[in-house]
Amino acid sequence: MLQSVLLLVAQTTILLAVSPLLVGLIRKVKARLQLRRGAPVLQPYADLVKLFRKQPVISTATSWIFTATPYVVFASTLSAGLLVPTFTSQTPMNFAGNIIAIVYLFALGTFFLILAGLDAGSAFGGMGSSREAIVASLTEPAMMLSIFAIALTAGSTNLSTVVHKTALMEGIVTDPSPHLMALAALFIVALAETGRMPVDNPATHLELTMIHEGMVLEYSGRYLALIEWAAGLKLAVFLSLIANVFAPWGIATTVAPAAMGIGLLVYVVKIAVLAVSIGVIECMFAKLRLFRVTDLLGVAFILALLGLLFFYILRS
Amino acid sequence: MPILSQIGSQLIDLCSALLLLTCFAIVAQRRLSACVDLFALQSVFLVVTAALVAYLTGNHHIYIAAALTGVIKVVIIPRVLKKVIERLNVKRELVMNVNVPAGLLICGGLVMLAFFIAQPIIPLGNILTRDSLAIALAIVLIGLFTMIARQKAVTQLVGFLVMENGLFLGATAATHGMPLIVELGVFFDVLIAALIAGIYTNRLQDAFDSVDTSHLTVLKE
Amino acid sequence: MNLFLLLFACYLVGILLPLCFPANPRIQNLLAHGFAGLASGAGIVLGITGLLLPEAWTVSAQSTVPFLSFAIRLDSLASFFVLTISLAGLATSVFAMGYVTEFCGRVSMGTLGSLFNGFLLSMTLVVLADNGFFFLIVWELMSLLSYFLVVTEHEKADVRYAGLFYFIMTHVGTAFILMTFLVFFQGGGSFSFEAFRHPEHPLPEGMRTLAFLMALIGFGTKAGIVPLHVWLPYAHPAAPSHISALMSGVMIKTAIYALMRIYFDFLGGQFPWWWGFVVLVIGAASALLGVMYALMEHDLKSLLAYHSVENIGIILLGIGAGMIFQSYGLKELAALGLLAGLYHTINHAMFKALLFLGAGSLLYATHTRNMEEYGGLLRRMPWTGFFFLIGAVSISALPPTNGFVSEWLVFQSLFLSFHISDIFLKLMLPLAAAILALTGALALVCFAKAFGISFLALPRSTQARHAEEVPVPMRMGMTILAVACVALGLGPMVVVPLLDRVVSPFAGVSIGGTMVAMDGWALAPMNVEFSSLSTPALALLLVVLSILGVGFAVAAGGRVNIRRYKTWGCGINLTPRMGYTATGFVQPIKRVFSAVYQPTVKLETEFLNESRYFAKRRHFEFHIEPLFQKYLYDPLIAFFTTMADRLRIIQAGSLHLYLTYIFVTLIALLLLAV
Amino acid sequence: MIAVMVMLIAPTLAGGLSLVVHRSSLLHAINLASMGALVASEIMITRTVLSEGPVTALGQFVYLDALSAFILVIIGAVGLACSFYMRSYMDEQVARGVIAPTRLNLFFFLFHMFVLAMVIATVANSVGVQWVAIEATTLATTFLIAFWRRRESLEAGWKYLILCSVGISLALFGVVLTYYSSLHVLGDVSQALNLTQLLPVADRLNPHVLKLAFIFILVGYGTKVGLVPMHSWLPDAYTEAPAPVVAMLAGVLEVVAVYAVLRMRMIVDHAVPSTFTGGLLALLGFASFVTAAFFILIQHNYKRLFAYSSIEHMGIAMIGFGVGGTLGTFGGLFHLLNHAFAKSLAFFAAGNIHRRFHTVEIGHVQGLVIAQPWTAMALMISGLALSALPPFASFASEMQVITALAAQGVPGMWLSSTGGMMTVTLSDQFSRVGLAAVFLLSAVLAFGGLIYRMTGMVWGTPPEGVARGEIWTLGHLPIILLAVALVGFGFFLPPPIRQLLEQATSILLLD
Repeated sequence: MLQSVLLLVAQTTILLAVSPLLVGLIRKVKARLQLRRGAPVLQPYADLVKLFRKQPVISTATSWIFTATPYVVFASTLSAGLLVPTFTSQTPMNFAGNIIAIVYLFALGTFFLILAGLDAGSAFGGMGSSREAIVASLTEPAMMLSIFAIALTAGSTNLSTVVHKTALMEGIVTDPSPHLMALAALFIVALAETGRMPVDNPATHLELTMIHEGMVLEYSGRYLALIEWAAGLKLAVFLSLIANVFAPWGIATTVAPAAMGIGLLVYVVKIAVLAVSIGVIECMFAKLRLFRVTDLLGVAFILALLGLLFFYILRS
Repeated sequence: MPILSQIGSQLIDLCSALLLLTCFAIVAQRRLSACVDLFALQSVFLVVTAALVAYLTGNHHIYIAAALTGVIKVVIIPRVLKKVIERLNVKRELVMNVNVPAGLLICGGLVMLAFFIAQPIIPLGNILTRDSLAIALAIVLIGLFTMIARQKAVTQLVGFLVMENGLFLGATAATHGMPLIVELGVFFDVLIAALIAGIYTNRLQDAFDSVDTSHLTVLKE
Repeated sequence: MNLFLLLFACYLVGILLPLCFPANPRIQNLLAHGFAGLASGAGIVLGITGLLLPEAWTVSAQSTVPFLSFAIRLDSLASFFVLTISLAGLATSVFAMGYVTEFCGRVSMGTLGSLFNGFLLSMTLVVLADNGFFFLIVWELMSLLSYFLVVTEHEKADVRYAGLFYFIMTHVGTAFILMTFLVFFQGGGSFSFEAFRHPEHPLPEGMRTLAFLMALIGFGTKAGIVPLHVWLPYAHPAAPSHISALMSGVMIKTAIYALMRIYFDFLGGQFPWWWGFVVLVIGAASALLGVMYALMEHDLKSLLAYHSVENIGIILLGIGAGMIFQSYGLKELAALGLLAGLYHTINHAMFKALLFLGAGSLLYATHTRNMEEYGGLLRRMPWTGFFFLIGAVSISALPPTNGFVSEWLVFQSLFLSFHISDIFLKLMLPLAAAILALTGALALVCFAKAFGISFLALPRSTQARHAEEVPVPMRMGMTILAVACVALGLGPMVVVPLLDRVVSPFAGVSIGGTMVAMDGWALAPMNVEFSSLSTPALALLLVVLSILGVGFAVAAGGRVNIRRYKTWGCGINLTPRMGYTATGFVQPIKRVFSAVYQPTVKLETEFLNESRYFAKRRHFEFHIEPLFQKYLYDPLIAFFTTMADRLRIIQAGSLHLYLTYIFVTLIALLLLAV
Repeated sequence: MIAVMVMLIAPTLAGGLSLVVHRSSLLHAINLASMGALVASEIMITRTVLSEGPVTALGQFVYLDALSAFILVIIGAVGLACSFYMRSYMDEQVARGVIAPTRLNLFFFLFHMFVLAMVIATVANSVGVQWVAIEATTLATTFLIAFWRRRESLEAGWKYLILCSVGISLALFGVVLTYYSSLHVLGDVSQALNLTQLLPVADRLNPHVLKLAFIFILVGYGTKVGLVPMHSWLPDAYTEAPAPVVAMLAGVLEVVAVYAVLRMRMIVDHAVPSTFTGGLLALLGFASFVTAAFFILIQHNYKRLFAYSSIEHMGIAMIGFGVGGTLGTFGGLFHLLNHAFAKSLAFFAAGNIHRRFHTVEIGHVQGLVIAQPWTAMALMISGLALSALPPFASFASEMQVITALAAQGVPGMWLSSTGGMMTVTLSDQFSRVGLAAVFLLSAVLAFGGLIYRMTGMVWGTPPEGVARGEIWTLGHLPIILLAVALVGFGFFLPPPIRQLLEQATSILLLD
């Protein structure tokens, strides 16, 4: 009992700590690739602290939904994070929900964000919400199928179980092709869900292009801080999901301190690498038009489906 | 008395044949009053037939039937119809749904049909009246056909009465007369029907100023 | 027994008594809905006891009319549905006490009240009936009474149209149901369900298939499966809102009950795999198309009605999966699928009723159903808003509410398809899962729209500006359902064993024990290995972590008080016209799925005389093509009417023609006979 | 047998009186009295028949069994309802000057003659007398149909007279043939048309003749019943006649004609396998049902609508008799009863509507529920009952018919031709279900048409210049009673009626 509580606390802290770092890292990479010096990697932490201290300004048009949303988003994203194994496969909250639960926890956050975007009654918020709506709804099928492809290989939909088994090389098919396709699909989904290029540009406030930023345009102070942090968390969760599901090597499969240490180290490295790759991608691609995003997500869906097909064909 | 019955059946067949012939005549006839006359003539033949049957079989109540026929169909109804015709001053029927030659052909066909239909049951009849059932059927069919072929109310009425004659022929000749009460009822009904129809034709004349029943097409889908 | 009598008596009194006080609407209102409340209370108890009974409780009385016997059978399936009906019934009757006052003067309270009671009673009897003849009677009574309730406001032409459309469609459905029963009659020569269950001489395969299809069409019409759903979005909104709640929440479920009864009880769960597949496909189609059409609706109640189509689809996904597993002899999985379907059945009954009551409250407060005329209502009607939000969260299947649990279970049963040997189905079921995912996401969007546009931002009309919170009874009614939603969401470990009692007789295996894992904390469909879910834990997590968020805010020690200022509108003062409308909100979706909608947009611009570059006014309208009406129903109707028109010539009015008919008939028959 | 005497004398007496009396209230009183006497005597007869079985009276002239008793019950019930309804109806017509007060005498005289003829047709022992009586009904009603003396009513009356007379005379030929066949078997010629004489020896009669006889009878009386394709007079007549008369025509006269056909069938079935008659009945039944369903779909005149629905329901009943068996026959008889009630209800409602709206166009009638609540209820109930919806009794009877159809199919009818025997079997499992499907399709079509028009009339707001609200008259009493009966019989058949139906069924099944 105590052990799982400790693990829980540990995981929470790690996620909270790591997420701003990832954001900073990506920004740095992009700056470098664009031959700028860019802000220091730790800048996001500073931003958060600052935002927390600032006095929030709330629109007179809004209702309690607007002020409640940041907490809901923060909580839902973080609890999604607690269902994903990070540095150990012994995730204490494993029983609380499988990967479908994670998807729907994210959906909970999205739902309230959309409401908040509408609440202020400005055109920007509405625009952001409506765009977020279409993107979110189109990512889900691809997400489900890719997840299912993974679940099949490990015979489970509980992430920790999947990761654990994969790490111990239990019941894994030898051929990687289904895995790879699912990985590709899930990666695209991750980009879309976390509002990254080529789906959304987190760095812009140009009303024609912004999606996520549009929704949260009216936020300030601690509310904005929470939302920013939640965004970071979401990124972290997705990265850890990808990292641990497809490359679970080195993750701590026991609760031995040593294993833990190694697991932590490996974990940080893994997600850092992924973050860098995202940074690179963001520089390589231009943002797609909203109605081109559907094509991208369609590709993701087809990839996942192919993964499934391959799995069965190779099995039988 | 074989010879007698021989002659009797011959006579009855003859009368029946004459009845049939008058039918053809009615179909061929365009003048209304002539149609009525022909009908009266037919009724006369009918009376003779009935009387013959009554005499030969000795069912005396057929005499009554014959007498009634004489009174009603030879005297009363033709009078009524004549009156109607005079009042309506329509002399002859110009347009027919089926022209005369075709009509005659069809009637011929109907007679054959009647014989064909009645043929399996004729043997049941007694020697006296072999074919009269078939003839009766033929007359009924021809009467119905007349009603279809003609347009004037009066001629339709005549057609109807011809049907009745056919029925009566069947009833008397083939079955030696129905129970008396039935006979009486039938006569009563025929009389009433004819009278009512007469009244109707007058009303139609008033309402539509014509007795051409092909004008009665207000009520339809 | 006594419970049933009590229920029956209460409803009966509720039907008759209000008619005795024609003068006094208030008394009528109280009597009718009071007794309805009592009766449904009894119904709840009856349902629960029925679920716990070891075996079915039956009672029957023979009528002097041949075939007809008033046979009642309370087995676990029936009790489950009685429970569902009565729960919704209780809430709606409480709600109605306040709501019907809106109709005071326009409609006779007595009639409305007794029809309401009769409707509830007939629904209860439908699930209890144990004789085909009796079933048909109460089934048609249900349709008839609901029809009369739909046309309550018959002065409006569209209401009349909706009612007529509904009535005819449901009667067509009944015809198919009758066919089904006639097929079963072949087996036993009797209409008693017992004879249907154990026919003297079993039906041949062809007959069984016929029964399957007929039942699917017949009950599908009532359930509103695609493409038989067309009446539903007309009829449900047209009725008074508490009736819509019952129709959408409960009445369409009686069809689900009947399907379960026929496929698993009468046909003994013995069928080829393609039956289940057909059900699955229909379910998927209904779910997706239902939500898609819902997205384009801006009439709140029609939107909800379309969502009923969607949710019926989800239920059928569960049941269809169950049927497929059944035909492959995978008992546990079959049980899981059915269980998921049933769980979603009661959940949908709860949140859909809640949402309709919410819509009713909005109607009550603003006298309009058009979402574009709402806005900013959350601050004027906080309670209604809160309840509606709960309903919206539940129907969008967001954790930790009840909608999430049942949809999660459906997902599980679809994902477990890899146990099936046939590769085609191995692929099809996950595809269905993907469609379900898309459906869920779109439903989320739709309710984000429904809630956001109606309750948030600025009021877009004077009615919305002056709306007021609804009276207490209405709020109480919604409270009941809201509580039910949350409870069903947090307590699946209690609900699942009860549902297991319903499905185990059909699936032939009990999975209630294995499904509750982690000593009652978590739900584990097959084994904890494969998947597990614990909504209480998730709820706890959410609460704790949001407190954590607050903690951070406090710990950072910024200034606590908030500065209120108007929204940034690029320097112009914010007006309602700047906010997003429902139409605008779904525009991207409309464009992405234009293949389905085939939208036609009309934009007229009236320019200023001075310059061609400034518009004086713009008129924008768009509507989407109702595919099924256009390509399925209209041709059918046209066919029959033209045929009828052709037949007119028979009755041309000519006496000679008529005589010819007789003549020809006579001769034809004579020739036949000789 | 006093009751029989009463039954025959009451209408005669009333008819005679109504020619001499001149106060309308007195006329109505006589009418009610005679109808009351009729009903009372019928109840007595029913009881004796139920207890003692078939009885003959007045020296072989009257023959009463459960079947005829059942028909009498229908005549009595509908007749009584009509005479209640007439009170307000006819008086209003007189008050509005549609008809001269003096013509009331004629009206009532004809009405009583009509009733008398139907009673005789029902109780007559001799097939011949029955024929005479049925012809008499035609003669009595033809003026009632043309009573308003408009052009249309004249046309309708003429068509009715001609078509029915032709049909009837064909029936007479059938009777003649029967007699012809019986001659050789029966000695006593004067009794040779009596059922009491024919039935015992019927199995020795010549089948050929009987077949021909039955066809003539079917076509003949079928015209009276209004079976397609001999139905053509029916819509016109029903549209033009006064409401109470139509109620009688639709409710009772059709039933009596059906009864005549059934009587004949009983004789024929002894000699010929019942599949022959059954096949013919089912054939005409289906023809009527389907055709009527389509015509109902396109009606815009509510009286014609009901007329076609009459054809439809006679078709259903015929299918029931044609399919035969306990189930089908019982259902058919029961359906006759329900239809009589529902249809008279419908025409009462139609009469009220016409008095208020002065139009038969469905399109011009709206908001009935506001203008005439009671009539609206009557219309709705009759409409629902006519489309055989639960909880109305017609649902039960139609269920029995269709169940019989699905369970037995139409027994393979022998189509004997000179080319030898050829059979069409419509009794294997799938074609049975197929037939049931056809049945249901037509039923749904009819329902659609009926309900579409009904609801169009009942709901909405009445047009300008139409008075709102309805005052209670004596005419509402039968409406209520019939409605109650329709609903009640759907759940619970009073034991006497059930026994009557069962015995009648067994009589028709010749066991």
